[in-house]
Amino acid sequence: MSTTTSPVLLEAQGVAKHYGKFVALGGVDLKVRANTVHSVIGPNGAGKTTLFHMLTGTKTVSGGRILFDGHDVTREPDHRRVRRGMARSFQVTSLFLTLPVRENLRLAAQGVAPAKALDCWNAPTGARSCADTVTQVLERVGLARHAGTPAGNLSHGQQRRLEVGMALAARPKAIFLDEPTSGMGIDDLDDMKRLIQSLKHEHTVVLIEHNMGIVMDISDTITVMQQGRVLAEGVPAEIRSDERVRSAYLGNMITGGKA
Amino acid sequence: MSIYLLQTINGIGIGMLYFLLAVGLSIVFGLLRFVNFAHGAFYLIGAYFCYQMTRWGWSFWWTLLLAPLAVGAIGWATEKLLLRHVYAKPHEFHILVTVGLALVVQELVILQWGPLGDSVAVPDLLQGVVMWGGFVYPKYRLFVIGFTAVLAVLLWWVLEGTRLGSAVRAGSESTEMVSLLGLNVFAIFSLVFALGAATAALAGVLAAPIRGAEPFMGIEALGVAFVIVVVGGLGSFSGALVGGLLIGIVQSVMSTLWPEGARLMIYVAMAAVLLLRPHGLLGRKG
Amino acid sequence: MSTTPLLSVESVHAHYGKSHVLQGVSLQVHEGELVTLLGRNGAGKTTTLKTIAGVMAPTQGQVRFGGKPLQRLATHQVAQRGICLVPEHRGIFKLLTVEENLLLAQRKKSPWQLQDVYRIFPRLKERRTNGGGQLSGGEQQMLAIGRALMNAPRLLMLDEPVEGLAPVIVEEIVAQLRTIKAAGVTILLVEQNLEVCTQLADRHYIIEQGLVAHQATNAEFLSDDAVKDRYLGVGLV
Amino acid sequence: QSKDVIQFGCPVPMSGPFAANGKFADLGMKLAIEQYGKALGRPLAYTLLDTEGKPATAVRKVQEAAQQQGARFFAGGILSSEALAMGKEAEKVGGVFITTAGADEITGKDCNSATFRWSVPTFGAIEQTVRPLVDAMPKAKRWYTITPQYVFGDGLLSAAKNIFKEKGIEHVGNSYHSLTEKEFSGYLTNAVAAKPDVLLLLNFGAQSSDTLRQAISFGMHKNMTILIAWASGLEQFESLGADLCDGVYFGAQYWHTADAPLNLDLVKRCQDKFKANPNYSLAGSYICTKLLIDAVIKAGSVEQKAVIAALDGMKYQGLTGDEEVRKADHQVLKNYYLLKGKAKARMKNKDDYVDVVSSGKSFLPVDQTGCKLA
Amino acid sequence: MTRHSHFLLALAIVVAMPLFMHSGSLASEVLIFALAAMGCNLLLGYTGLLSFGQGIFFGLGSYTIALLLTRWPLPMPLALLAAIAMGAAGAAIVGWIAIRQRGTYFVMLTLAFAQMFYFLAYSAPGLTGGDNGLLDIPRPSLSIAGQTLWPLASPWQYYGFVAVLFLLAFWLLRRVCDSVFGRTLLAVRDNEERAAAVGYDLRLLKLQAFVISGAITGLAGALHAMMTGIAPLSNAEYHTSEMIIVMTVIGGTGNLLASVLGAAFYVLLGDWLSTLWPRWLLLLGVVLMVVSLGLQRGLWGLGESLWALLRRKEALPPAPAPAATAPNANGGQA
Ligand SMILES: Nc1ncnc2c1ncn2[C@@H]1O[C@H](COP(=O)(O)OP(=O)(O)OP(=O)(O)O)[C@@H](O)[C@H]1O
Ligand SMILES: Nc1ncnc2c1ncn2[C@@H]1O[C@H](COP(=O)(O)OP(=O)(O)OP(=O)(O)O)[C@@H](O)[C@H]1O
Ligand SMILES: [Mg+2]
Ligand SMILES: [Mg+2]
Repeated sequence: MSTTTSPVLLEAQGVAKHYGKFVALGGVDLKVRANTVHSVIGPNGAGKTTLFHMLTGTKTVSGGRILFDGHDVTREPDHRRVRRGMARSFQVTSLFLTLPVRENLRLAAQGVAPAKALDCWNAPTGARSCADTVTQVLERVGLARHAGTPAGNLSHGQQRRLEVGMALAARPKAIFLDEPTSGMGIDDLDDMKRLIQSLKHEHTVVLIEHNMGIVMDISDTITVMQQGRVLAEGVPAEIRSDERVRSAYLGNMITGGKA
Repeated sequence: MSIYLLQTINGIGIGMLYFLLAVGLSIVFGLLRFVNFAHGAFYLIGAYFCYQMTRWGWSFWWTLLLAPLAVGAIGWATEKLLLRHVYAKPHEFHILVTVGLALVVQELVILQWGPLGDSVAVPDLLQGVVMWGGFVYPKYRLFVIGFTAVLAVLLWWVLEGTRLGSAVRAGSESTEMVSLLGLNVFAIFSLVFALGAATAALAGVLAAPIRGAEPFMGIEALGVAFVIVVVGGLGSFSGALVGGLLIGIVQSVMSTLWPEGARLMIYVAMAAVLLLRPHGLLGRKG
Repeated sequence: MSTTPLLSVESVHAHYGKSHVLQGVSLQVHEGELVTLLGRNGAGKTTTLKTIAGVMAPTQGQVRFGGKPLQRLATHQVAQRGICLVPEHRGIFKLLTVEENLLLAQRKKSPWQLQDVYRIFPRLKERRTNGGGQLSGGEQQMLAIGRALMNAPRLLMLDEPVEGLAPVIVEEIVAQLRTIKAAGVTILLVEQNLEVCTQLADRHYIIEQGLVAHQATNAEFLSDDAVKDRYLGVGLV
Repeated sequence: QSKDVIQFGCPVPMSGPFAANGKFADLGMKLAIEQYGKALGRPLAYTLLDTEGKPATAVRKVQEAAQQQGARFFAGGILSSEALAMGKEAEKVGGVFITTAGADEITGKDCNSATFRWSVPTFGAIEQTVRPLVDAMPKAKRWYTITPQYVFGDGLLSAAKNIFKEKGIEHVGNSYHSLTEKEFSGYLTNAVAAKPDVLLLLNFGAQSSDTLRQAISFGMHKNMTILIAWASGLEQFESLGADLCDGVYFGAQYWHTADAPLNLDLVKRCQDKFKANPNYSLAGSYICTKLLIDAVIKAGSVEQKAVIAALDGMKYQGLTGDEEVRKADHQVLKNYYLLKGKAKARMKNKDDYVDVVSSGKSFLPVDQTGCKLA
Repeated sequence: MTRHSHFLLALAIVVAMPLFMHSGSLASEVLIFALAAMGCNLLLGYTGLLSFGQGIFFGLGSYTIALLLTRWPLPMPLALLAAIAMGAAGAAIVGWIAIRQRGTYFVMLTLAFAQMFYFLAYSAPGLTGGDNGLLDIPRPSLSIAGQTLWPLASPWQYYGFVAVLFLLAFWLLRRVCDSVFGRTLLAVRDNEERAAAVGYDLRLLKLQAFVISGAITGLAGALHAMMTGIAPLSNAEYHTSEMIIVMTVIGGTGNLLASVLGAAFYVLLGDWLSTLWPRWLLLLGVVLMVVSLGLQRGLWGLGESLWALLRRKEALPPAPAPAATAPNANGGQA
């Protein structure tokens, strides 16, 4: 794999987050190379989601720097970072519940050029409807049949897929997926795995996931976090055999997948 | 004594009454997540019950006990008959129904007692003033401060120290989850709403000897109560206390500093607090 | 098993507005059993649990608990009879601290008290004064289960309890569910993680488009790849 | 309704904080209309228009009544703002409007040909209350005022200040407050600290009642004299109760014991019909309506111009004795009363709250009112 | 229903009102408050912002036109434009600060601003006339180069003028609501966190919604001032904001025509009830409670359900609720 050769797209330097006295992130360094799948794993509460919040700008950092695509984005709000090519999915499903699936995706696609959203004259038709992107994403996440259904009426699993679709629709350089498979049916896991794997041709994927079956199979690099710090980093094989990771996180791998 | 010290003491007196007026609004908000525009109406009924009962020759002290109980019962019934059916609807509907309720109560009061206001005598025991140096202060207002303080402690214990309190806050987030734990969330709602109404009525009873009973006192009281609740933090018990005292003192001190602007300053204070501390002085996030 | 089942769902139908989601689901759970409910996304698993818990009213059919019908009971009344649901979105109270969340569910007669929950989930003890809204996803899941235990359930219904949990915690929870089961609590489990299911369950129901399409004991299920493939799409390559 | 009817309008607040005034004003107009029944051989009728105390609503309702019912004669307008606005509108729709509101602009800088005013302006109210009191209490040299901050309050205040200056009285302080204020303890604390001999309240209605109530709870009636310059009379005493009124001075536009033939007649009619004495709102509305009807009869026409001409300079036996409509500014010249509350024990009947201390007429000369009628 | 049919319905209402109503002022008031309610709806129904500040913009509009037509005389159309601009500017300021807050705090903050504006207006009598308000606002005819195009003196003439402006505003607002912007607002209403995460600058979007809403409310305020000839302090009262919100909610949110319906219902009902009984507010209160208890989506929702029922029974000609309410509410007194 070209893992070690491709350029670094995203770099975090000593990123920290404090909630009052509580240190959620205690200085995390991370380098994500372009067109790879970079997984972040770790026990519950290790700070993975918090790290995502920092990287995508959902919340502000308490310390450290974030470089994306050659720019220092540490102080930029989330909507700016979207324009630079970041998109994310949420661990806790977050959709436009009363709007149809198609409209959810259109809005996500349109978010890359948010200035257009201030257009109060033209209806979102023709070129403004992002129809191609939306149709593609609908196919990709398997919701074509539900394109007209309000997102709030989808089942949990369907909502999870839409959640991933929302990130895809922005056609980002880097896509951040926070537990995309949680709540997905067993039959969908393989689909999702294939989907994520295929993403790295066009995007860079940063993935949080507890399903080792997926993580171990598709990751180019894995970063293991514990208590707000990086515990280990390496290729899947290294991580699996790391004793510290095993005791802190993997256990006996009853869910360890087939890999 | 300096005039500002006098005004501060007076401000505390006003503030305690304000606290009582606002605390019910605050807990009801904390529970139902909606702004109860009918809160002033309960204050209004409280004052008129006090007027009516004292006119029947009952002692003020009985009134102080019975009027809040009666209004609490009305609040309880209102919640069951009316508000329960709009919980599931958006905020606008909550406002609509309570605005309607406030109108109905106000007009019923006019029908029953006429559009003119009426006075309520200060109970004999508390007539007259206390003098400190050059400062006079009505005994009755002192009593209000003391009484409200005791009540505040009591309420604080009920709301923060008991399981009822957690159930109330939990219910404000998800009624479904609370009932999944086997608690009758609707009974809790009724109870708390009744409590809110009763505190408002109590404020009405206490205010009646100071301000009389008058059909439009509810609207004015509501405006003040909103400000206090917002300044203190929505749903926060101690916030209502701090907010009430702050607004009372601001109002009182401003009546010396810049009397014309006393009212304006209340709202300026509120906007300032909201900009600096978006969730109010003691409000919780969420 | 000829005794009356603890829980019996009798051809229950349920609707969301016009969409007919449950089309006659029937199932039984006996005292002390651990039964799973499997099925693809949108099959109606969650809806079934909701109908049992009284969150949704069935449009047809009925649910019996301990032989008595639960019809027209409010959710809290159902809960008071000993049915406790841990919903898929966990339902943590954000404004309450971890400990307040637990205490709210506390019942005096429950064999699981605060200290027991903290023993099972030490992480919760560490974060006991934190607001529920500040917990990580996994911590919330632990809290939800702990809270349910303090509610002294006779029937514990878990909707995807290990979703989003670290493998070590999953192991932990599996172990704990075993203990809970051993303590005599009947469990109805909805879970996508087959490994977890097969480790724990006595029996399985597979639900498809609002109907029970298949049922099997654990042993039967384990040996029947065709069923797994057909209903769950487990590509057993 | 037949074209024949002469339509009157009674635009008053029936809802909102001034609903009480509206309620009695309605009775007053009804009494007058029923008493006459017909004018110029045509039946009289009136419509009650609820202004809700809002000028915009008042104007719209006047427009509507004029358009739909052909109403041309309006008596009402309790609040200054609504009265001013309706005066303008009445002129536009070709009608005539008489009011009892407090704003001096009605017969001052905003006067117009179609608008008349029965109530005594602020100047006269102060002249007939502050001056007699100053004369009666030469030792009371320190006065404190509490004033609502708007034109009406300022009118009263400046008239009072003139007298203070003239009589060498020390004005030891003034507290302005807004029109929505209910809590006066702060202002009263100021007042107590200034140690005045007289507390002069220049607010009116519920606000003056609240101020008085709170002043008495501060024990102020014990060590100073309290004067409410613009009280509403009977209705206010009823709402305050005799205990609070005892020893307090009030200025009033009308008092039902006034010894004037028309008043005796009105009192009798009210007693017959409502078993009650007329209060200011009722009496004001009655006399305004009566003036309009009399003018219509005198003019022999319902034309705006003719009726105005008939009213101009009209002299008549009014509720307060001899009254006159001053042609130059359309102000009615009438008495204003200084009343003093008495102890409950001394009350001879349930409405006998006060003794009349004095009464008289004081009006600014026309050239000082600012009114220029075309 | 398509966007054209909505516009046609609005047109039908405008044309129908003179046929059923006796008072041009009342009819004008309906349209004027319909404008204000539509402005409110853009915030409430499309953006999810319950603004108690609408009275500010209404008041600003009326003060502006009053000053520009009396003190610093300007041609009327220009003065109207200025009132719109003032409404927009006021909304920009209030919005800029208020949109930092969400939910109930937002409601409360706008309420605080409304009260502040009231007291400011109250204590600046030099500019606003204080409690008396500004009087003697003329209603000059619409003229170009001395040539009178459209006299506005009589109530019905004025109604025509208001109606044209109303239709124009309705058409423009519909465009706004159907535009990319309007659709994005719906997303903001649904889920702010996600909207920000997919790239939208919430502040900018909300601010723009506020400004549009303020402009249209300012227009309504100006038209109202011209109608009554006064710009009273009570226009700036909290009560005005409350009334605008009540109209919007009664009508139904998320649909402009519903606001027209709500305004018509509220204005006509109030006008009618107030002739029935002095304690008519009691009846109004009952109506408000019934609407909030019984109607999920306001009167518009009710109308839609009835319409669906009718359509199922037989293909009747369109008789939707708005046109039907107007004559009824008024007919009682005529
Ligand atoms: N707003 C907050 N205030 C205080 N503590 C917080 C807050 N948000 C998160 N935390 C704490 O920070 C820690 C890290 O949380 P985070 O959500 O990043 O975990 P995670 O690694 O994503 O876990 P999981 O796998 O369970 O989702 C947790 O212990 C959580 O309780
Ligand atoms: N609130 C709702 N309104 C309308 N339809 C709904 C709603 N919730 C669920 N549905 C529909 O009902 C069906 C069953 O949903 P349910 O949540 O029971 O599925 P599930 O088996 O739990 O799926 P998952 O594994 O994805 O959680 C789905 O097709 C879903 O689209
Ligand atoms: Mg996480
Ligand atoms: Mg489910």
